[in-house]
Amino acid sequence: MNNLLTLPVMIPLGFSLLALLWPRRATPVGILALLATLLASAWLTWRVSGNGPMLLALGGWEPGLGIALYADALSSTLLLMSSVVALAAGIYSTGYFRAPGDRARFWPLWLLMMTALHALFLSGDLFNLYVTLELLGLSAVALAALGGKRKAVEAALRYLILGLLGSLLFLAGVTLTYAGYGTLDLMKLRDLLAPEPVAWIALALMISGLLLKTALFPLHFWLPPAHANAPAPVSAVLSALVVKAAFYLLLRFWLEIFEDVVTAFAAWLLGILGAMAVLWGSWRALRAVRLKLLAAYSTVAQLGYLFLFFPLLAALPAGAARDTALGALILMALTHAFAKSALFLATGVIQQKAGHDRIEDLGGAARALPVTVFTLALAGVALIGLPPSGAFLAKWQLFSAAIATGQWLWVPVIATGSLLAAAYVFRILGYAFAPAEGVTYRIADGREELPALILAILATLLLGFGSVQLWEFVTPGALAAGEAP
Amino acid sequence: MTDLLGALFILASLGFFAAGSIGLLRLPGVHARLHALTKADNVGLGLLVVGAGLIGGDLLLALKLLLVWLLVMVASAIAANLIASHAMKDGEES
Amino acid sequence: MILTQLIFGITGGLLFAIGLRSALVRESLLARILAVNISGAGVFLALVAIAYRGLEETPDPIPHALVLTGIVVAVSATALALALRRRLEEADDE
Amino acid sequence: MEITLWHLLDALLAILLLGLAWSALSGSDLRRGVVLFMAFGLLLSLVWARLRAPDLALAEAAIGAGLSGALLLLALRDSEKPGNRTVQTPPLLQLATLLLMLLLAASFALAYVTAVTGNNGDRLAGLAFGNLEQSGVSNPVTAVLLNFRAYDTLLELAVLLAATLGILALGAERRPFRKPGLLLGGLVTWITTLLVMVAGYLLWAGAHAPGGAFQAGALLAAAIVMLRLGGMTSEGLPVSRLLRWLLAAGIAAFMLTGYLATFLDLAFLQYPEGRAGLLILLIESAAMLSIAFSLGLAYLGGSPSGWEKSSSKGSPS
Repeated sequence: MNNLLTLPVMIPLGFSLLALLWPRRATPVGILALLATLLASAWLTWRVSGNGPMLLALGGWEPGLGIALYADALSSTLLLMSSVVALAAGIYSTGYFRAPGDRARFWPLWLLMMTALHALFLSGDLFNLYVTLELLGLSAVALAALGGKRKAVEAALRYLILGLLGSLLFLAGVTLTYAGYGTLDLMKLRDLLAPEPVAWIALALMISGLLLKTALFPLHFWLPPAHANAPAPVSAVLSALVVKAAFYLLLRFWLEIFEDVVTAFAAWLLGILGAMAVLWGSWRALRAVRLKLLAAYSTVAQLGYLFLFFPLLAALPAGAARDTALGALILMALTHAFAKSALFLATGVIQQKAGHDRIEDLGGAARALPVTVFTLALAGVALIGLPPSGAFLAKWQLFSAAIATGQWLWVPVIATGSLLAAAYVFRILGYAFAPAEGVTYRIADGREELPALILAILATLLLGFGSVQLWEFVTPGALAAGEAP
Repeated sequence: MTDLLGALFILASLGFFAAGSIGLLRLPGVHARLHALTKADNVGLGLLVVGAGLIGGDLLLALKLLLVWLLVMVASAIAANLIASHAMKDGEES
Repeated sequence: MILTQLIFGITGGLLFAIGLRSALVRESLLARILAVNISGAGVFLALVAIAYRGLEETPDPIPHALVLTGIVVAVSATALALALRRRLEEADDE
Repeated sequence: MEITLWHLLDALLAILLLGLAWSALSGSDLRRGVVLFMAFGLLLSLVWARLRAPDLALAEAAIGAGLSGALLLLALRDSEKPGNRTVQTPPLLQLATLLLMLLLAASFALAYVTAVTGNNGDRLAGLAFGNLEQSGVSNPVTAVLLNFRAYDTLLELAVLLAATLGILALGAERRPFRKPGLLLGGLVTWITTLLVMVAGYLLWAGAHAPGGAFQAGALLAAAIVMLRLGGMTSEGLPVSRLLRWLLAAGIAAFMLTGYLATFLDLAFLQYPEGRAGLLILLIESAAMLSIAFSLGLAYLGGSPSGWEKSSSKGSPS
């Protein structure tokens, strides 16, 4: 029995109830929950790497009538990623939210969001995915509105409405799929789907819903205000994990479930939108006045890179080259998750210590907050894609795949995007290292500065040097091609 | 036989509902509209309940329908009262 | 039989599209919340119409259960949206 | 295909639905829009009855039209600041969105018609009815919700909890209404009692007839709304600590039963043989309470007085 597969979902859910019931103990309960979730995810990843994909038919009903949980290399990798980021941001939050009331409000919602993320990564059922998307959306909105500042609430409300529309588009696709194929189980659907109008339109609806949630250009307009006005730990997770969750579904649908349905033309369309996202997002990030806004626009750009892989994957024949490109895509997504959460947390530290996050007034920050500025620099290395970060390897593969398939169009896009990224990162560092008068040394709080630093190190060093292991784990079984576990 | 009788009751109820709705749309003033709506609709509902009960031909069902009728009566009476007294106050102010 | 499914399925599609458009173009937040609800109702309608299998046969219970879940999710989202909107109208910190 | 009177009724209902939706969304008068939306919800409930989905008809009347309507009517009191309005959408863009809308509806309809006519119509129904006897209940919708797809319902309770916590985090409840007159006060008293009774009946009936935890929970929430309309502050709501337990009850019951199965060497959320009916009733009772108080809190629009007391020792939020 694979009942342990439920743990990454049920631990945060159960502990969120405990945090609700014992509001004064919310922080220890929350940290304990995140630690336990991390352990469960690590165990799951280890099991999957040893024994291959795992399946659990909930309630003992055959998948189709019942709901199946399913874990393979891709989902367990993302599970591990989200557990690490959530733990780091959670530890950071204990310094960020100091009033007991704030903590009591924060923790149950935070754990509910973890529940949603992990339920989404493990779900093997189309309608169940809709429910997890809604849980993710609602808990993320509630978290983004914490603090109750007018701007944050307004952004949260717009985020909520667009998120609901995205979910509805997804649900419309689910409806059509059920009408045409009579099942909701992903593995069953994979065998049933055929390239015909019902599948095309259903897929188009679901993909558009997910694109809205992933904030692909030109559907990105809601992201910068929502991410830039939320509390710092929440921004970190919104940028690092929440948009990635929708992207994960997109990837799984595109490459696995609807593999026979997608067309090269659609892949090109996604690639072109991705290219525009890279250029537009990087440009706006360069022009941003506030550090958090910069980070948010940089998310738009970084997500764009992920979409450049779609036309390449469509052109590459199945085999080693395609596997390598796929591995690069996952490496890119992971690196961005760690680097961007580090960037948001470091920004949060600066915002709290300095009282603002205006880039031009960062002077003296390097002297006052050396660890945090170092974190910014490390995260910047990963965002630009310099060695030894994981993004460097990923971009390198992106380049070579673009050249190998003759899709030269992407080469200047990647180059320009990287140059712009370098420009905005060095712009921050330039101001941060500028001398300023009256700067006093401040002993910053370890629980605030260290989580960000660790995330940045993960992004630049571990994912860079450990990429071979990741590659070997993820690519052969990433999309397990429907092997029954 | 009871079916036919039930159908007649339901047809009659339709007349009352129609009259009530037309009254709501055409009569001037809140009070007149309320008057038309509550009176006609309650009678209409009563006839409908009797008709449906006859067609259903089940005592338990008939009792349930009766309960529905009573509840709607109470609710509409109180709602009408509230609307009327509100309208009275507004009327005095303006 | 199938005609009933088609009538409500297509109606559902239209409601879905009408709601989606209003939710994107309307300025008023309350109107957008209404629009999201109507759009959702459209999808639910299409889903329930799939389940209908004629007057004699019991309908497929799966879509019914899905829509029941959907209705609760929709009211949760509506409640949160309205609370945010209220907070927005009250907050005056900028 | 023969066109019968039923199909004419269907067409009439469809046209009414579309007309109501269109007029609810097209006017600029929000009050009108909300009232028309409530009418839309009631009509939809009729459509559910027509499509032989009585569980949904009940839920829609209680939640979709009832509670959502009450929430929306209440929201009309919060005027929207006209200050941050952007410029009118240019006519060309309006036309473009209209065309997009038609395209969306047309492609949905195309796929829908193809899918429905190309399928034999059985889908999962045969499987569900085939396993109904083992599910512990005889109402197939309850069987799906609480047994076959119980995991969905568990997560759905989590969605409700997330929304409730989000609302609670936004600040204090709305100010209560002024004290009502004698007539309304009397109505409130005895209708609340009646609502509680009917909720209990629906909960019990859900095992074999239309009804269940959601409809019952919505009715209990309606009782809270009635008390609120009767001008009572946080009335009908227990103290903070108990309220927290009530909010957690549904999910907790689900999880405990879920892991109970693990100790019996069954799959998560699998009920031991012969005990399904009882366990489902237990879970539903807990879920009903959670749903009722979540929706009731949603109507208050914020945290009731005393909510924060147990989280911070008197420090202001």
